[in-house]
Formats: sequence, structure tokens, C-alpha cells
Amino acid sequence: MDVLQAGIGEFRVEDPDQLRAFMRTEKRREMVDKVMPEAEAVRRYVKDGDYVSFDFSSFTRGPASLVREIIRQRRRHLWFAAKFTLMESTLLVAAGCLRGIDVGFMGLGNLLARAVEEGRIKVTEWTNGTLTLRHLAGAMGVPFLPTRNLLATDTLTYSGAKVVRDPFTERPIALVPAVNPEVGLVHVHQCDMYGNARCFGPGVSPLETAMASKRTIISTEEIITTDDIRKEPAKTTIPYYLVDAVVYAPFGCLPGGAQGMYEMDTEHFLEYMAASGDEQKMAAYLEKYIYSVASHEEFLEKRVGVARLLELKRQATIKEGYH
Amino acid sequence: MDVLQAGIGEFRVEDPDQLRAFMRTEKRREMVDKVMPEAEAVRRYVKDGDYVSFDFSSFTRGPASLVREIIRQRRRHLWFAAKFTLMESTLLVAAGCLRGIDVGFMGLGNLLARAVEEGRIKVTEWTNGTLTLRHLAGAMGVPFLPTRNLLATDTLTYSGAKVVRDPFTERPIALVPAVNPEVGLVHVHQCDMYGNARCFGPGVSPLETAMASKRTIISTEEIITTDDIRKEPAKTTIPYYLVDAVVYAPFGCLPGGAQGMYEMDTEHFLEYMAASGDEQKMAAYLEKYIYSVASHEEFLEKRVGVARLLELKRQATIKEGYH
Amino acid sequence: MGQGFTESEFMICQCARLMEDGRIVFIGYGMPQIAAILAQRLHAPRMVQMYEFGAVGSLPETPFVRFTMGGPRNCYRSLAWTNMNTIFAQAQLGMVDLGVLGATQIDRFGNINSTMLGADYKHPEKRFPGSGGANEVLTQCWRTVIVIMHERRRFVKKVDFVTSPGYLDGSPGARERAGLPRGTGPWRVVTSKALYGFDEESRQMTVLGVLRGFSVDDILKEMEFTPLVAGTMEQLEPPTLEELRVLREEIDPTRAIIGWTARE
Amino acid sequence: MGQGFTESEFMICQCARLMEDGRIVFIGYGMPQIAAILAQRLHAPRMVQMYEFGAVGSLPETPFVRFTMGGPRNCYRSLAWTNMNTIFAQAQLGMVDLGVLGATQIDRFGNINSTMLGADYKHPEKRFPGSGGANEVLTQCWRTVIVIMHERRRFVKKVDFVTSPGYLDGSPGARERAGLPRGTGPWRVVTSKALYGFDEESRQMTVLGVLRGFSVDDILKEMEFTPLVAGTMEQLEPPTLEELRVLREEIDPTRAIIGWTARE
Repeated sequence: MDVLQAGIGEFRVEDPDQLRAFMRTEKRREMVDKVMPEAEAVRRYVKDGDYVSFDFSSFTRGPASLVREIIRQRRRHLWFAAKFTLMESTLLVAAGCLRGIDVGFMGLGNLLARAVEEGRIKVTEWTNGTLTLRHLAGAMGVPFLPTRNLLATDTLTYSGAKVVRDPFTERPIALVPAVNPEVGLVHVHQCDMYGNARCFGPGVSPLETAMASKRTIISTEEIITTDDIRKEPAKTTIPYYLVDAVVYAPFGCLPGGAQGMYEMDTEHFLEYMAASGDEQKMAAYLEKYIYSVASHEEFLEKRVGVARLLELKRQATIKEGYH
Repeated sequence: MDVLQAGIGEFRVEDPDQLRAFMRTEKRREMVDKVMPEAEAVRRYVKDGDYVSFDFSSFTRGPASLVREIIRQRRRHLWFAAKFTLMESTLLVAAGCLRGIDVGFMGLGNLLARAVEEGRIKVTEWTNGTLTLRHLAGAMGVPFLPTRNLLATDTLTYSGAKVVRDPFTERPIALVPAVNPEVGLVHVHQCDMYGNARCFGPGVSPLETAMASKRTIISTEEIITTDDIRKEPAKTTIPYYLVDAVVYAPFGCLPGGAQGMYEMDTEHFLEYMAASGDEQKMAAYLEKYIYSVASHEEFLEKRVGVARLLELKRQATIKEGYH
Repeated sequence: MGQGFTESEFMICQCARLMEDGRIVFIGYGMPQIAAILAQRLHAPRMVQMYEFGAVGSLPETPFVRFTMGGPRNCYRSLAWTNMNTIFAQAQLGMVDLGVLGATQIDRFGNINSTMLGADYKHPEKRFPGSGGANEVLTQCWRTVIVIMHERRRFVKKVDFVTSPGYLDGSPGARERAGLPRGTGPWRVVTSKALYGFDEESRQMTVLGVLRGFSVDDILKEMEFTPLVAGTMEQLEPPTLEELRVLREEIDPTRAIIGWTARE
Repeated sequence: MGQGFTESEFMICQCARLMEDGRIVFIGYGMPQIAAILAQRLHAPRMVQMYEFGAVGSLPETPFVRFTMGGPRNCYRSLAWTNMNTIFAQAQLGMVDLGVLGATQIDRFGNINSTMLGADYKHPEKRFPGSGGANEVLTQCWRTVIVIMHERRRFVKKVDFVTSPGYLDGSPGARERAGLPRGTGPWRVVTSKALYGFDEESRQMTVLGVLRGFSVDDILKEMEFTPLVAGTMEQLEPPTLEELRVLREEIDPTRAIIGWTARE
């Protein structure tokens, strides 16, 4: 099983046994109350230099309030998994939080593009599918998973994948290395105080992200009882023992939406997009929506307002299947 | 990425491109009515020599009526994936349907043991986990998946796994080859006429089995409307385009149970176990429950009876979560 | 523009026309979403939309709302809601008939670039968002349609970066030798003026048709390389009144995606 | 048997006593299921049961019904219902603290056989069901408890077939060299008369305790090999009245698993 080609992109190989040792000692098996303010969750579990992943999109069920808190706390040198971002990458780069990005889909705006062009942000090339597959590998506790994607492209050359000859078929196949983020951020519809969490609707990889990550911070629209969790175990997307912190964050996806609960705030997105190409406009955006408010609650109070919240709730007319 | 060890068990390598070509031409994309009698489904899609897999257990949500139909039609030289069987392997061996078994867990009874001891049935050693992982590989369209299981055992020696040096960590890891059964048998709680199917409760690998298999036969407790399927897309375990036949088979798991609908028939199991060590007793069992009845419906009518059906339904007092 | 339709409208219609009924179609973000709704409303009611965010068989609500892909309006009345690994596994298995993608650059063999411009990857002249799911689509779907603006700088001799694989160097069996799935690759290229396929033998991009009112020369001068030209040329019809009605009245009444014509 | 309890009852109680509260425990089919319920009722109410069929954190209904593992009574009030690949992935990640297994044969280094007896694999003297999930458990769980009848033919110098890996040849780092997860392996062996562990250095099976009324010699004569004997021996207490009450009244009133004593 010869290595035929090896990508030259920057990535980190996790020792599976060190990962296991971490999971053994650091992931609490007891069901303990993990509810804490976003400021505490980020202070405890997001360190400078961490690899951070999120689920699932800027528009839908994204952990936007947690991303804003990371910016508010001015974390530095993070590496970000951009499985599909249209906002987070830009905000984090503009705020000076990032050292590098695993691409995915790295939108949106010229500010972000310039940061890469000028070498201020490192990137390693992947694809939405292979970056998600790397999370699955991390979730399975294996060092890699095979795929036929990436083959014969420059994407592979600048990734961390290796092409080998499959010993069963003798044909070339790509292996993508596992990723085990220091921190996974997942916004959910409901969870109990221990972290048993439910996501409704389709998604990218909430369970894989929570399993692969050393620390998982859940932000949630609603906190429910464990008794309710036990009545419908099929609805549990993430079990409590994968979760380190539960942050109560209603409307936490804004300006994105949470399916069945509130629609995305299109006006806010347009405002963001208008700022996304320009450092000064973006600085004003960051000041307005992040630095000048102390918390997500204050963001809702001062920058969104009750009328807008009610309007976005009203727009969420499609409830079918989201429960 | 050197091959350090290769198991010597019998298995087949599927060409991923031939598999893709099959999936392209043989899996219908149109939503067409696939409801047919069990006799027709087995006649059409189960051939002598096929590799057959099922989901999930002899006790719970197993496709028992389909297994009986395969026996009734006297298929020969099949290879069976015994992920976790306590009845099917023995019945199929006693009826002369099998050439070999992928083990898993191959229960139950001396009759089956003797067939292996005397070399009448071939076996390849796996484990419940790696046999299920092989279905995941088959479902993903990759030739293998890596695992740390199997290493350093005789199970690996008599499997088809290969041990390689992982090119990322330079440590040994096992690769298990994909399995793509000719036929997957999955019993479900509900599906529509096209095969959009719902399984309630925990399980082994209904989706992986349906994806990996070239032909998937679904037997179902209930047939529901597609409109209902579209109201709760999160409940769809298997989408229609993976399904070749839908067999209406209420009580199709008997003597096993279907969660929330009817409990297993413990008396029947005890009768089966009493017969499972003895060729003559087993021949009588097969005659009574399979050969002497023309269909699953006749089995229910003549060998179970309304009173027993009602009693097993009555015993299914736990409904919570099974919907 | 003096036409009664926008370039976007024409490209969307062309794209929709390539979507057959009763097929499983992977839909990328943006314009392909609109094309899929149009196709479903007009000629492909039983086409199954598939999204990388996990929705299968959805019947999107209209009017179409920008930015929605994983949201309720786009995922309405799906047959199944799953996740990205499952969707791309099914694509890898050979279950997806058609994929529809945008691109920044394309070369004569259908290799596409959505990563960067410039000679040196380390110092890009212009950086783009990257593959997204494009690499998976062009690798795994049986056929792929690429939607791209008809501009000379986009039709280049050699893409600056192969984000997603076309027919590579065009040599026979190049994709298969590299381990890519047999029988896949770019199938059609849709632009604001023309429709292209790829020659079965040489794998070169081939003009199949030109929008009524344009000549082949009009097309070629907006390309850096010279494609083959099909023996029998198809005349591409402008959007029909019915297509425009569905687009403008049902799908995108605010014209957020399709835009306004000069006349309007 | 003149005791006030059956061998099964003692083994179940011993096994339950090894299950700590607040741990994630992988439960195998049969006797381990009963032990887990007993432990949850007596001292480990917050232990999280995990099953290969996908149930996590269930609170099984009693009376216990034979043959049920994936069924509603055993999966009652779970925290999550998932599937086999997810469960074994979590085990491989290092999330499962303890596994509990049965076995047919065991050797001095804790290698276990549940596949076949005889010198020639191709012509087994006796064939058994095979690994089931045992290989996964002994490979991945941080600690594994093996439950086995105390019979000479079961405690062998060398197992006929290594179904699931113990400490292999006992050499330092043997498991790690083979690629098995660091720091795992058999932890305790529970029999109808004794309790064993494994020496930290030599990895040899070590008698830790003997059931009250038995001597170490009683134990050793029922073994083909001679294990180490711990410096300080634990006296294993028979099932307590409370343990027996829960077993006989709550969990298994029909005695399908625990059986009847000679007195009864």
C-alpha cells in the first residue's frame, strides 16, 4: 500500500491514544449541570491557538452567538474549520482571531480574500465533503478515512490528504486525516442541563463534530427536562457525555435562523455583506454587534429588539417536521 | 503503507466502479409502486449464490418472514452476514440454503455448530462491529474502512482484513473490506409504496445495509402515504431509491418483536431452541412453520392465530419513543 | 441589454432544461437552486433534489428566499433529512445522476477553478471561497453541469488551480487512472450565450449550441482557447414566456437573483 | 448445592459490584444485563448502560425478560437511541469505561476464546458463536470484566483461538505494539468461586479473592495453569440478602437466568 502522493497543506496529526486518554479523563461521565453563561463557556474551553469547528451553517442553526463571544474575548491564533461559512470566517479574520483556515467553503467578501492573498491567513485546501469526512474520522477514533474525492486536483496537492494504492483493489484512493478540534461549537434546538441535545431538520455533522471535538460547547434555543429526553431517545442528536458546556442562547443563530423557530434576518445579512469587503466598515460592524455589547442577551436587547425578534419568529411559518 | 498482515478468510472484493454502474442502471430513480408479495420479492431479487444481509436482530425488528420465504423457495449456496443472529443462521443452514457465513455472532444451537465442525458450512471470522463497519464501507462506496479492532487476534487471521502501517501515525491499523450484499433484508415499522421507510428505536445498521446492498427488500408493519413521509422527513430511515421491493408483512418479525407494536413470542423461541440442536426436530420445525404454509399470512393464520397475535400486541405496553 | 430577459434568466432556464424528470440531482448553492425549482414546476415534477446539507427530495417553497439552503423553505416537504456524510456517500455509491455547479474558471478539458487566480498558489492574485462541495460533485455525480458567465477570462487554456477535476489532461482514461469513478465528468457547460459538451474521444470542450441572435464567432472571441464545434449546431431558444412567468411571478418576484432587464 | 444462592447469583453479584456509579459501561448479552440492572438498583443509579444495538443510558424495565436486548423493556427510558457503528466509534474514541463479557476459554494473559475448540481451525472439535461484540469490547473499553464458569477446561494455558485480545504473550507493551489502544485490556475475571486481576508488570492473571468457604487451593485445582496470587487476599462475600431480594423479587422472579438453589 504505497503512498503515491502526499498533500503539502498544513495539518496536525492527532495521536489516537493521546486523544483517548483525554476523552477518558476530561469528558465527565456523571450527569452534572453544565449550564453556564457564554462568557464562562468560552473562557473555560476556548484557548488561543485552538482548532475550532462549528455546525452547521451561517444561515441555519449556526452557533453565531458563540462565535461572537470568541471575538468579544479576543482569542488569537485560532485555526478554523470552514465546512461552509459565509460569515464566521470573515468575522474571525477581521477581528484578528485566526491564524489559519481549513477550506471548505470560505465565504464571504474581499476582506477575507485579501487576508489570504497577503499571506496574513494560512489556508489548507479541503472540500466541504472531505472536511466533514475528517470530522467523521475524528469521531470514529481512527487516524484517517478513505475517499475517492480530491484525486487528481490541486486541492489535494495543497491539502493534507495522501493518495495510496488500495491493497484490496490495487487502485489509487485518497486518505484524509482525522481532525479532532480542540473546540466544537454546535447550536441546537433543545437540550437538557447535562447536554443531551436535539437538532431538528437536516444538517452537516452535529454528532460527528461533538464526538470528534475535545471540548464541545452547545448553545441551545431551549432547555428541557431529562425526563423529556428519555421519552423520545430517538430525538437525541448528541448525548450528554460528549458535551462540556451548555449555553442558554435563544435566537443564538442570528442573523441566521433556527428551523421552525425563527427565520434568518436577511436585512442583517445584507448589512454584513456590505461591510465584508472593507476593513473600516467591518470594524464598525464588529463594534456595533459584538464589542459594544457585553453579551448575547445585550445584543438581542440593544441591536435586534423585541419587534424584530417577534417578526422573525412570525416568519417561521413552516413548523412541519421540526420537533 | 506496507501490508503487515493479511487475513486468509474467504471474502469477495467488489469493484467500486462496477458497483456504481449497477447502482446507476438498476436502482430506479422514479417513485414507482414497489409493493409486492413476499414470494415475488424473493423470486425476483434473491438468487442462488447470493450474499444476503439483514437488519437487525432475531429478537427485535428482524425480517423473519422474508427469511422464511427464502427457505420456502429453497435458495441454495447463499452466503449470510450473521451480524447478530440467534435463529436465522440455524434455520438457513438446516434448510440447506447456505454455503457460508460471515461471523459476527452465529447462534444458536448444536446443529449449526456441527455443520461448521464437519466443514459443511464455510465461515469467515469477523466481529459484530467489523461486520457492521464493512456494511458502512459498502454504503460509502469505498473499498475499505480502518479500525483498531481485530488486531493481534486469530479472528483477524481467519478474516479478510489486512493490517497496514497507517501513513499518518506510522502505527498498525486494520482495514476491513467493504461488503456489498446482493440482497439486504430490512424490516421496518412503516414505509410508503415507493420504499421511503421508517424504523423506530435503536438498531444495528438499517441505512448502511440498504445503501450497501445491490437489492434491498423491505418488509413493513404498515404502509403509509408519501404525504405523511414528507411531513416528518427526519423519521425517514431509508429513502425510496435504495429500495427494490416493499412487502406488506404485519407481524413479520415473529417470533421476534417489533418495538411498540408487539412483543417477541418467547414460547416460540423456546420451541425453536429445543429443536436447534437436532436435525430431526429442526426438520419438523421447518415443516411446521415454513414448508407447510404457503405464505406469511398463512403462517399467521394457521401457526400463530388471532388469540396469540392479540396477546403479543397486548404485551407491547411500552410505546414511548416508537413513533 | 435590449433583450426581454436577463443573462441570469437565460442561464437558469438553460440549466433547468438540462434537468430531466425522475432523476436524482445534486443542487449547489444559488442559481442551481432556482433552476431546480423551475425545472420541477415546468417539466420535471418528479426530479429528486439533493443538497449537501442533508435534504433529499424537497419541494422548495416559493417565493425563493436568498441565502436559504438548509432552511425550512428550501427543505420543505423533503422525503428525508439526513447529513453531509450520508449525502456524499450516496453520491460516491453512484446514486446521483446529475450535479449542477458554478465556477470561476474552466479550461478546455472541463477542469474547474474556484480557489484562486495567479501563477503562485502561495501568493494568489485573487482568492475565492474554494471547493465547497464542487470537488465531490464533479468527482462523483454521473453527469455535471457547470454554470459560468461567458467571459474570456473565465474560459482559459489552463486553469490556475484545479479545484475540481474535469477530464484532466484530456488523455484517454485520465480520470480512471487517477482513481476517479469511471464514466463521470463534466457533461455540459451553460453560459449566458452558449451551451457546450465534451467530445467523447478527445474530451475537448465542444460548442453544442448558441443563443439565438449570436454566432459561433461571437462565442469564440470571448474564450481564451478555441473549443471544438459540433457538426450540427443547436439553436438555443431564449427563455419562453412560461419560463419567465414562473421565474418572475412564482420563484423570484423581488428579482434578487434573476435581476431586471434594461427594458424594465 | 448447599448454599443459599446459585452460582449464577454469585457471579451476577460479583459482576455488579465491579460496576461503579457514574461510569459508561458496555453491557453484553445475558448475565451482564442482569448485573447492570442490579448495580443500578443498589449502588450505581447513575451508571450509563451502553448496548451494541444502539441504546445509551437505558433504565431497563423489570422483571427482566429473556432474549431482550434491543427490545423495548431493555431500552426503556434511554438517553439516546443510535446504532452499532456509532456505539463502537464511541468505544474506539475512549468513551467507554468498562465492558462486561462472557467467554468460553481464557488463558493466563487474559486472551479469550469464544470461537472454537481444537488444534485445527479448519476442523474444530467444537464450534461456538464467535466474537459477537467481544473483540470490540476487549479492544476498546478502558477496563473489561470477563465472566466465566470456574472450570478447569476453561482456564487453559493457551486458548485454542484468540477471539478477543488479552495481554497477548504477556510481554511489555505487546498490545500497544500490535496497534491496540494504550492502557486497555482485561481488568477482572469473575467466576463462581473467585475474582482475578492481572499483574501490572507480568500481565499474568492473579487471584485477588476467593468466595468465603473456599481456599486458594480449591481455586487452583480447577485451573490448567497456575495464576499469581495477590499478597493480600480479598474474601468475597456471598450475595447479600438485599442483592438476592432485588435479583429474585424485582429482576428475575421466574428464575430464568439466576436459577434455583438446591434448598428451594
